[in-house]
Amino acid sequence: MSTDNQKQLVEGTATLAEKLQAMAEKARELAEQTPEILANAAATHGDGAPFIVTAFTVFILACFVGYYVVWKVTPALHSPLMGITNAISSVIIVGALIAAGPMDWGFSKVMGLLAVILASINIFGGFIVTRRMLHMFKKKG
Amino acid sequence: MSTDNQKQLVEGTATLAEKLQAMAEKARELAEQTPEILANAAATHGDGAPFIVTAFTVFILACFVGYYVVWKVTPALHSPLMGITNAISSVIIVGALIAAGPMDWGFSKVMGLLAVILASINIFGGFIVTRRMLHMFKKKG
Amino acid sequence: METFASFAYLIASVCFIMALRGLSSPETARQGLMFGMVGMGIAIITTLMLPIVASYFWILLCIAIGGSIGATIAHKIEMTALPQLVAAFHSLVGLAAVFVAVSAFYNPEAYHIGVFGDIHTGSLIEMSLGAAIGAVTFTGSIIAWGKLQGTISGKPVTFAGQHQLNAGLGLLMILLVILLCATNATFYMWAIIAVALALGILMIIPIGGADMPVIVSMLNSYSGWAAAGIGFTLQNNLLIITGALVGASGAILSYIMCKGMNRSFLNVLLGGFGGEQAAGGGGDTGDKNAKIGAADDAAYIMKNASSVIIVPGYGMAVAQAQHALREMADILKKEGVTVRYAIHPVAGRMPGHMNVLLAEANVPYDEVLELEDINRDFAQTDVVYVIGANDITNPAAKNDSTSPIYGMPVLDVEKSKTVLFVKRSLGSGYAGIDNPLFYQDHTLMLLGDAKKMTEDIVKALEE
Amino acid sequence: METFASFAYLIASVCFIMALRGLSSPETARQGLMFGMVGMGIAIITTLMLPIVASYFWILLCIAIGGSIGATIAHKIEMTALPQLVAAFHSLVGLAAVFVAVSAFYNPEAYHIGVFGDIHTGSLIEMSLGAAIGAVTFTGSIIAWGKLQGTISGKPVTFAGQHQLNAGLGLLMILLVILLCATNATFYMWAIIAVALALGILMIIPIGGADMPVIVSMLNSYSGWAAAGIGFTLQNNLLIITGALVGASGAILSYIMCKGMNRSFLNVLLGGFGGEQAAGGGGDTGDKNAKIGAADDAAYIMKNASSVIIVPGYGMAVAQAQHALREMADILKKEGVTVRYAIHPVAGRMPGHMNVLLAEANVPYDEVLELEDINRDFAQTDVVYVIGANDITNPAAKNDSTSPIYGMPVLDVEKSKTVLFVKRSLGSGYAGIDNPLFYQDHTLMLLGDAKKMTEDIVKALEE
Ligand SMILES: NC(=O)c1ccc[n+]([C@@H]2O[C@H](COP(=O)([O-])OP(=O)(O)OC[C@H]3O[C@@H](n4cnc5c(N)ncnc54)[C@H](OP(=O)(O)O)[C@@H]3O)[C@@H](O)[C@H]2O)c1
Ligand SMILES: NC(=O)c1ccc[n+]([C@@H]2O[C@H](COP(=O)([O-])OP(=O)(O)OC[C@H]3O[C@@H](n4cnc5c(N)ncnc54)[C@H](OP(=O)(O)O)[C@@H]3O)[C@@H](O)[C@H]2O)c1
Repeated sequence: MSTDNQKQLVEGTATLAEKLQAMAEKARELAEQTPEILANAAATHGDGAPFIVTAFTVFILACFVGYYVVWKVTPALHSPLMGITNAISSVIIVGALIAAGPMDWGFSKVMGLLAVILASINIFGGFIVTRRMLHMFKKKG
Repeated sequence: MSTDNQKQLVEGTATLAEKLQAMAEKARELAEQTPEILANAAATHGDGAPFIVTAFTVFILACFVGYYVVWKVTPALHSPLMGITNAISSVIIVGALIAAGPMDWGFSKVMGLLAVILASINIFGGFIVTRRMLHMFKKKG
Repeated sequence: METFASFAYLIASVCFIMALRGLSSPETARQGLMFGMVGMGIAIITTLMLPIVASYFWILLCIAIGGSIGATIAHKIEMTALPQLVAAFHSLVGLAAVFVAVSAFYNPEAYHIGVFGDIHTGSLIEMSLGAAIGAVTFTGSIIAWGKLQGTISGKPVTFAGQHQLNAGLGLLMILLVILLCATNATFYMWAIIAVALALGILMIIPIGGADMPVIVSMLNSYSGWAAAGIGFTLQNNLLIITGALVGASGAILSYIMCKGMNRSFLNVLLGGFGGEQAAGGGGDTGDKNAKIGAADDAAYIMKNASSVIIVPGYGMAVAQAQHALREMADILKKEGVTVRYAIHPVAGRMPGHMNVLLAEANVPYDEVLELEDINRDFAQTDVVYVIGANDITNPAAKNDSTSPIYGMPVLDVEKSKTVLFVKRSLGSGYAGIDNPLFYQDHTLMLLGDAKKMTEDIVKALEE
Repeated sequence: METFASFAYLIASVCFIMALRGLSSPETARQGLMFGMVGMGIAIITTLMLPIVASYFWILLCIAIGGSIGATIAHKIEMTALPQLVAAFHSLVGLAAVFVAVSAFYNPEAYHIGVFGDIHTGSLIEMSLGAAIGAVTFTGSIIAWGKLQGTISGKPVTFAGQHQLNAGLGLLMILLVILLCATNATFYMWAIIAVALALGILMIIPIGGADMPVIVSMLNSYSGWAAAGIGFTLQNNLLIITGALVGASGAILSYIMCKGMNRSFLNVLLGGFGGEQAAGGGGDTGDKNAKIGAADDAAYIMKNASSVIIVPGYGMAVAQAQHALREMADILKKEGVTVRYAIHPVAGRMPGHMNVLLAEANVPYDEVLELEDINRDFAQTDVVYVIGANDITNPAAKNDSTSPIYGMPVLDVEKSKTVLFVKRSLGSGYAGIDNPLFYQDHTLMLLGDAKKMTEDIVKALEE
């Protein structure tokens, strides 16, 4: 019985140790997950609102600003307006640069570089053509 | 020896169990901390920008919107404009309500309730007086 | 829940924007007001539904108390007392902002900005800024209210070293904010508030009573910025947006008034301008002669005119003559006379003051025209009926470069065939300067209270 | 660093707002352009400084390549080819958006939105939306470019079941987005792009060439919304704000054009309107007689007039007659004739088209007036010189309720004493309807190319 008992105890201890290890692993996992949880949580801001809500707030306000600013543009300058908005809509070059940024090559980087070219055409083309238009508008005399 | 052994084993198991519990507690603590870490992390959003930057973005855009919206108000309605802005500036009642919200009394809650009274006077007073003004503006005939 | 709340707050913000947008024309204004009320309702209900708000009884009681006080005041107030009322209301917003900042300071956990005694520095700065602006708004508005109501003398109170004192207090405040951030001690919080309260009084007391409208607007603007500051502390976009809207509104109205008076904002703020009505000017009538007329003469002249423009000013508000004026206009219109009203941007004592009073007397708003829309028509007008206005018609603003109001836009009433001036004396107006129009050949002075005189004219017309 | 970048992006956003704000008057427009360029510079440099952007060589090379292509095109292009150019540029923005979305899909780690094969659902939706809108913008703009350039026939291409097909493709797209979110499979991403490319073609092909300006603006708006969508994915406020600005701008311009043509946006989108120039109308001249004149007659009439209003239209752009026109105006002005230009909101083939062409010919912009500012003056004008315009002068829009352009605001040229019409035939304009003005007594038709005719008039005037 004592040997049995011993065996049982030993076995019990072993399982305990195993469980312990499992638990420790879980704890480590939890600890490891924390940054990830953080990363997820990072999508929310202080008020507990996820990024999407703040982003949406920014979006709505920007729409109001756009509405007022554009209605104030004098009709005579509607063509330059198209030129400028064309140029600034190429601000997605920001996304393209991030894609093209990493050191190592890959499909994603190639796509990014292509986007950089396209956006650059637009930026330079759009601003220059607008400048050409605006330089023509002169006051009397 | 066998009893000794047994005792040792039992003791070993006990310490193991204790350690296990300690670990479990730590894990629980970690789990408990997570929301706090989250709360801290929450002050930043996905892009890594702290709340203050996004808030500032919102603020700047709102200033633009305010600028355009207010300039569009017809001069004849400048008095009602003062009435309405007076009423809506009492939106700090939101902060007052949070201060007055908790179950248990305290200095902070009393301050909050006082602020609720003041803001309410303004909200009702401001909107009603504006309504009185606006109701007087009539079209010919 | 948090996401839901944030979305609800966003909707409330949009409602507030739409509310101001509605004021772009009288047709949409009432709809705008609805938006404002709905937005406020959404904001309050959403906040009440937040988990942190657990006890309702006292809150609802306080809203009920505040609401009934506000509603009673708003229903009872005379339309002529509007400028004071707005000032009084602003003082409340200011005080509420102070209370919120203080309770956030004592219970920062509720707003997730740290624990008592260890609040994030950024939040501390925002909080003390909110409290300071709120406190300045509070006492400043009380002084403004007093000056407008007449409880406090409208005379500018100036003393030596005034601006130095204010600057010193301002520096002290900055120092206190730094100390507060460093120590988190409650003492500094209260000290900041105390200094701000004093500053509010000291800043407004040297400014003349008639400049109060600009000050009220400025304080309106401040209350907005205070709300925005607290919005940063509470990380609440609704407060930030609304604060910015209100801030912009107050700033723009101040700007419009300053431009209407052709004075710089700084000039107003430094104070010392204007005092009791008709302080000077009235005396040097010496060699000049004004033609004094009676109600009968005025009635006869207007009856035989084909077009009349009425120019109301502060005196009409004081005398509450708007109803009598509308009656007079009605009779004239029945006689076939074209009657219109010309409103100067700073006529009266607050922006849009005249418009509200005329609207109160049921004058249709399409007969009421702004300066730039009607100024050219004076030359083709037979009679201008100036009632209780003075500075806004003074041609010295156009042709006397030494005049303190030189450069201020004025209504060209002198271009019409006959000018009738209703006021109690040949004294000057708010700017305290003489008006050469009184002594012109085609001007007839109708001396007397604006309401009484207009009623007499109505009687004469009815005969 | 991240905070710094966010602040820099905020400054760039404000620059873009100021850029559009500058366009509110020609005086501030160049300053606005500066703001735009500075903003873009800040945005690019800030991004390059982000830690994730590690390799510079290829990036700078690509910017240099793209920049020189763009600069060359922009310098070489004729001002008359502007509408096409804008369309072509839009197609590039669209394609760039697709590329960015794709690379975000293949390398989501770079944007912190998950790992390849396991991207957050929200980001997937935003990403596929951005890609889809980008793809539609790409092919749609190419078609628009082709139709404006003349490479593709301007005739609306319609076939049975067209709208059903488009609706079906739209539904398919929604299905694909759902599948993409469920499986994260690359196939669906590419399928979405393919469907969107097809949709871009199919949506624009049924729309007539002359409606392309509205479409170009609409696509401009789309490219803005695509940028905003990608801004949501990248959690970048700069992209969101700029996208909203561009989106609003395109939408408002489309709205203005539709209102100027008195058509609903839906009516434009459904297509089938308008085709080759002068498709119909020209035939039924039957019993009506138009007075045909020569350059000498026109020169004589204008020389003896005291005021002339020039109404330019699409024909002036086609003939590049703006320089000759300016010369003519100069001579007339020297003879003491008042010369002004009247611009209809939809004259030509893009908003502000006429203004740019006149500015190119050095016409001072204060002589160029918008419809609402000049329309009342036609009655007091001796001669109206309509050059290459047609629909925008057609009185049928005012008095013939059966006309397809009924309700469209038009220039009241018929109220002047004499109307001179420069065009190549008695054919109709873009709307394909007859213009009763040609057959009026006080109208003189000057048939011929706009440039040639104007030069002849200049010669006749110089003699
Ligand atoms: N509206 C604003 O927002 C605002 C803001 C800041 C400053 N202000 C200033 O306020 C002034 C407004 O010009 P204003 O022409 O309306 O007013 P004003 O120049 O102050 O003239 C008002 C005139 O009304 C007369 N009056 C007073 N009570 C009267 C009564 N019961 N019956 C008849 N007449 C009476 C006074 O003359 P008697 O004493 O002879 O009767 C006085 O000359 C401007 O100088 C402006 O700069 C306005
Ligand atoms: N601006 C925009 O943004 C926009 C957008 C969408 C639609 N549209 C539409 O475009 C039209 C604009 O009106 P519009 O009056 O400017 O143009 P229009 O009605 O299309 O008339 C242009 C006229 O110019 C003549 N023309 C063409 N080439 C010429 C040449 N080389 N020399 C002389 N004449 C020439 C044509 O007549 P002949 O063939 O007889 O020479 C034609 O009748 C409106 O119907 C509007 O709805 C404009």
